[in-house]
Amino acid sequence: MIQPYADLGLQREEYDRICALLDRQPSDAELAMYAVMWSEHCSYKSSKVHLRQFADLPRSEALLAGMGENAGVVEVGPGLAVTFKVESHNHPSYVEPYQGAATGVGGIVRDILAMGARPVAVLDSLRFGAADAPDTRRVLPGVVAGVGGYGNCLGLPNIGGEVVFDPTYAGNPLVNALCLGVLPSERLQLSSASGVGNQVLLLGSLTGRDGIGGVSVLASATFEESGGPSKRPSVQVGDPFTEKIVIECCLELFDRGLVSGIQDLGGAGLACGLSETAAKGGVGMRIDLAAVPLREASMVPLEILTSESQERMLAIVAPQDVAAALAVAERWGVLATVIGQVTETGRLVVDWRGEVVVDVPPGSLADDGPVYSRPMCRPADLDALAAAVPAGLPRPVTGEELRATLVRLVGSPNLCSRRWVTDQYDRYVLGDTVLAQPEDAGVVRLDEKTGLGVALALDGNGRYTRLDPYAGAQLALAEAYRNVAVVGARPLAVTNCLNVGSPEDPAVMWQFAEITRGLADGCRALGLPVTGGNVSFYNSTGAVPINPTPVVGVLGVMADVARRTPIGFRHPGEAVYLLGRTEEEFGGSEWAWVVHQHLGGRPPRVDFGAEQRLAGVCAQAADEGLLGAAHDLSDGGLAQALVECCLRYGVGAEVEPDLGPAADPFVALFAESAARAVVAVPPPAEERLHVLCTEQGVPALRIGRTGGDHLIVSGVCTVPLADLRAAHAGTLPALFG
Amino acid sequence: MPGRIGVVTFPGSLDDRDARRAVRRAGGTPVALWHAEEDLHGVDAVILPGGFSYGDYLRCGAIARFAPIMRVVVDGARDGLPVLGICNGFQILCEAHLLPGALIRNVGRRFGCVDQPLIVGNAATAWTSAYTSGQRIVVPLKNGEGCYLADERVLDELEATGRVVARYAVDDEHPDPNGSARAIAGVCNPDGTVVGLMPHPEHAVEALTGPGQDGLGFFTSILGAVPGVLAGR
Amino acid sequence: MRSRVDRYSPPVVRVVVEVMPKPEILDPQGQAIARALPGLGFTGVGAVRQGKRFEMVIEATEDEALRQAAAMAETLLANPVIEDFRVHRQG
Amino acid sequence: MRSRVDRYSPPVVRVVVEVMPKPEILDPQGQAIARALPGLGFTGVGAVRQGKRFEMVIEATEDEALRQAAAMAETLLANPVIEDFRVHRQG
Ligand SMILES: Nc1ncnc2c1ncn2[C@@H]1O[C@H](COP(=O)(O)OP(=O)(O)O)[C@@H](O)[C@H]1O
Ligand SMILES: [Mg+2]
Repeated sequence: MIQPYADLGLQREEYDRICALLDRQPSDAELAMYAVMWSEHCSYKSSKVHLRQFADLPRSEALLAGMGENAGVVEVGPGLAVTFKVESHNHPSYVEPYQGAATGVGGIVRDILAMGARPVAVLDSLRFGAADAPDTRRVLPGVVAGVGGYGNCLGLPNIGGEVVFDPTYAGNPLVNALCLGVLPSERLQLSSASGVGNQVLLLGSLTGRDGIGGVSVLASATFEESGGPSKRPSVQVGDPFTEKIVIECCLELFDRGLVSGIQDLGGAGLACGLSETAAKGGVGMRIDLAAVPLREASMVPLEILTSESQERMLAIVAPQDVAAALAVAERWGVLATVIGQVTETGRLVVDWRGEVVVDVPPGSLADDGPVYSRPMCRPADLDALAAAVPAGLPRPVTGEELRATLVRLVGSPNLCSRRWVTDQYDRYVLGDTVLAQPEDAGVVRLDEKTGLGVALALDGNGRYTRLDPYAGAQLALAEAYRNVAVVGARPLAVTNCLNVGSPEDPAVMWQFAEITRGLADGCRALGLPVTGGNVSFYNSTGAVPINPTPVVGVLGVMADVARRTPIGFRHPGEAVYLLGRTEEEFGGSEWAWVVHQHLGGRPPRVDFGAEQRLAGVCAQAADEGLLGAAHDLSDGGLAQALVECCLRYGVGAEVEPDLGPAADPFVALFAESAARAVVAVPPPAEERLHVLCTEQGVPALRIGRTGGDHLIVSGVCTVPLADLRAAHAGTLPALFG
Repeated sequence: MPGRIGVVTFPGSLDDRDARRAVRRAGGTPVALWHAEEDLHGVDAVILPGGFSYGDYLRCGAIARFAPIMRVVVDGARDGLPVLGICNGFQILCEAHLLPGALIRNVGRRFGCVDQPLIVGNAATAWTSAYTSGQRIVVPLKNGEGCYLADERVLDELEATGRVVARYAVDDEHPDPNGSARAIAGVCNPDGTVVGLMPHPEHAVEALTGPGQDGLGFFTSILGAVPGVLAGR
Repeated sequence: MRSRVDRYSPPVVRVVVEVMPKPEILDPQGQAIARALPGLGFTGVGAVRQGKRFEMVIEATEDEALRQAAAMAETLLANPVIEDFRVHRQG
Repeated sequence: MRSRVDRYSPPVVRVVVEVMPKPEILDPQGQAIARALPGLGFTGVGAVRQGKRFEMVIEATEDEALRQAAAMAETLLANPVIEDFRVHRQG
């Protein structure tokens, strides 16, 4: 019999390998499991060879668990660790924005839970087509409501993220969600099954026909005989309430030492959970599939095995602990069922109503998937793009032109206030949020007594990465790093989500290789480990791949969160300094895009040494309590940063546009050079700041003073804060209601 | 003996830990109460915290209202036990008919999280004595279903008898957050012992993590009102 | 659950409970829909009200099932302060 | 609004749109209710599903009103990815 391997997304060679591994034709259920486990999504078959660079980075002592686990774990204080990871849910969010985004949050939260951590915060990085495109009006409100609906209902403060508009994402929005968790170091859980005779427990929702998309070919083949339904929903509906009680239940199981291994069930469902836990533990498992509680009784084995029903966890429990574990689940109202046990056979055997439907070595599913070195080729248009430098674009010259440009940029979709979005997110719940939107990084207190806490930022820039993927990835890293540094934290670890087009397109594959190389080199330069991440391929609008978009998350530690530096000017009379060097850098800039719809040239230069020195000054200055405010410079340059500092608390500023080498006020205001920040300093602390900057070799320029209710660029323009506020605040409400 | 204030945890309660912290910061002793137990553990007052009990799936508070603990909370409240319902807790109190009216979806039909200025309407309740009537305070407001409704007769009566505990201060910078009738943010029973409040004072008890400390007064008020504390002073 | 019900077939009734906001009560969702309709080319639509519909399967005789459903509606499914309800057999 | 419609009485039809989650789609709300019922003394209730009910008044002939309502359901009232709908005259 010919099996429909191609309809399942398997290549002929892959199918032959399965037959060889088993020494026979696979059963339907086995074939379905291989198809999902060897898919790009689960096996990372196209990306593996590139991602190795991250694993090869020097490991830091603080790293308790690195790549390969559900999420990396870093120790941040004696006996206290955090775990964090970012993941994409792009395609589901296009099909059904609310549920796609909601289940994206749900999925990453379970990854964090699986490490033994209590989830304590989320961030979300969102990208949509043009702000005024009709489809954006369909997608954005749903995505935002979904991120909020799920996170709010779980009681997780949302402490940061991004909202970016660009036509490149019109048919393919990006929804990347990050979750942060905290755990006592000794509670760290691993996703491996061990202990022959230990019981396999399924916790959480009923298993339904969710997300079995691809393998439904097999299911419908089976169904045609029985006359059952053949159309399968590919959309999953989130149930945050169930996730909330599953979280509380699992945390109690961990605290009482009742589980020896735990794994979340997400992509590829039980197929993935069972084979990975068994393979990691080097053990076998015998599963009675009929014990799995179902939403629809007519489901067949391959559907049960590959169902991606949300809000489920798999726990390995010693026989003597099963009763206690079930009692904990009952107390929280969580459905819990023993579905099998760990065996010494080394094989994953699945029974279904007296019949063996699966009998395979678990490692063949989890580890022996194909690995490809896909062909790569530098995109043909890259030289032309690089040659189209922005130098020739008409620039604002007069004071009035500069004022108009400033106001226009402040109100442009990528630079305007995000409050329409962020007001839909609870930032207060749990009572430990020290900084959240619109600050540069989210800051969460972990220890009320000592004030120990962490800072997190999530950044990316698809335009920079389009122009130069290597530099673009590094700029994303540099920006997230800088955002964490300016609040006063010491950067400690990196996570990332790499969103690109199809790996079968050599040009995309080249971009991907450059991105990973750039990120790995950047992390090496900064001395930071990559603790985990996610790859999302096949992102395109029509036939055109999206601008390659690495989204990078950086986590930093603060010994005392009370010393954080916020972005807003709070007091008049403080000196305003610009730290870092400004160059005439406009390639991929917001100005070129907004004013000229231009994308070309080179992105800003990356200098990790300069980033480190700037970070050193910010951290030291925060420790010494020198700064009234600090804000990093990124999209929109100095002008945008100053506006944000002024609008935060309604305190204006007067600044000199003459920044030495960048004497042109246009360059001074709008260039997007990296490794820069503005800070406000009370006069008595100025001298000390100078000393710090000199010691570290960070250029520091006193550019003005805070105060008043205008932003004044001396000799150029004077803009009332009220005008800036109107421009800044009005854009998203006008677009989205 | 500092006042012992019970905080109920329902499945899906989210701000229970924060309410306990607020009690502690105000100088009281928080006592965790479990929804499935019909036992108040001798507490002096009870807080029903914010969150999404049972996912708020049917109607906010509709399922939590039937939790075993609510039997003793309702009986206690009828006998003078002070009860504060915050957000979801307010919704539960309305569903349980301890307070009049209902909370429906915000007129803007979106969840909103803002630092909300309020005007204290009645500083004589068990939970607001630390304030003065007419005082303006800023407290986080975060909900999707915070639009307070009751029929006109009930509203008139609430106003006439001073049972509007707090109102949203609406001005140019602070638009109406949810469309509540007569900008009502909180109401109380005739004795002023049972208070329902949509905003979250427990998130305004320290400057580091809230918009300020304006919310602390709700917790110091009750500690001043309960017999345990009075006896101790 | 459903299949168990189907398989052993004790008396089983499919019941519908409809819950609507009382006419005098503000209905922000219905209003928002009414406001959105003209923009989508639907004119001539007057008031829109949004309520809830529950479908359930009850193991009981029809009378008993309807009685039970009404009791559920009264205590749980509807809030009498703001909503009215109606119970009927499905079909 | 309604009164205006009544007063000048052009052809006016009361239409109902019922929107229910597709049978194979998870319905957390229905589930939560089903789980709560036994605690309230309602046993013997199998599956519960929660959907929406819209009542509206349309100025048109009956056929035209039903056609319009179906179009509204498709574009605005229901989410065809996860929900089914049914349109009928009220009464
Ligand atoms: N989708 C979102 N979710 C949560 N916070 C967001 C989101 N988008 C933007 N923010 C927050 O809004 C603020 C401004 O965003 P942005 O200008 O992109 O910051 P930056 O340029 O410093 O990275 C930041 O605090 C950011 O974390
Ligand atoms: Mg920033």
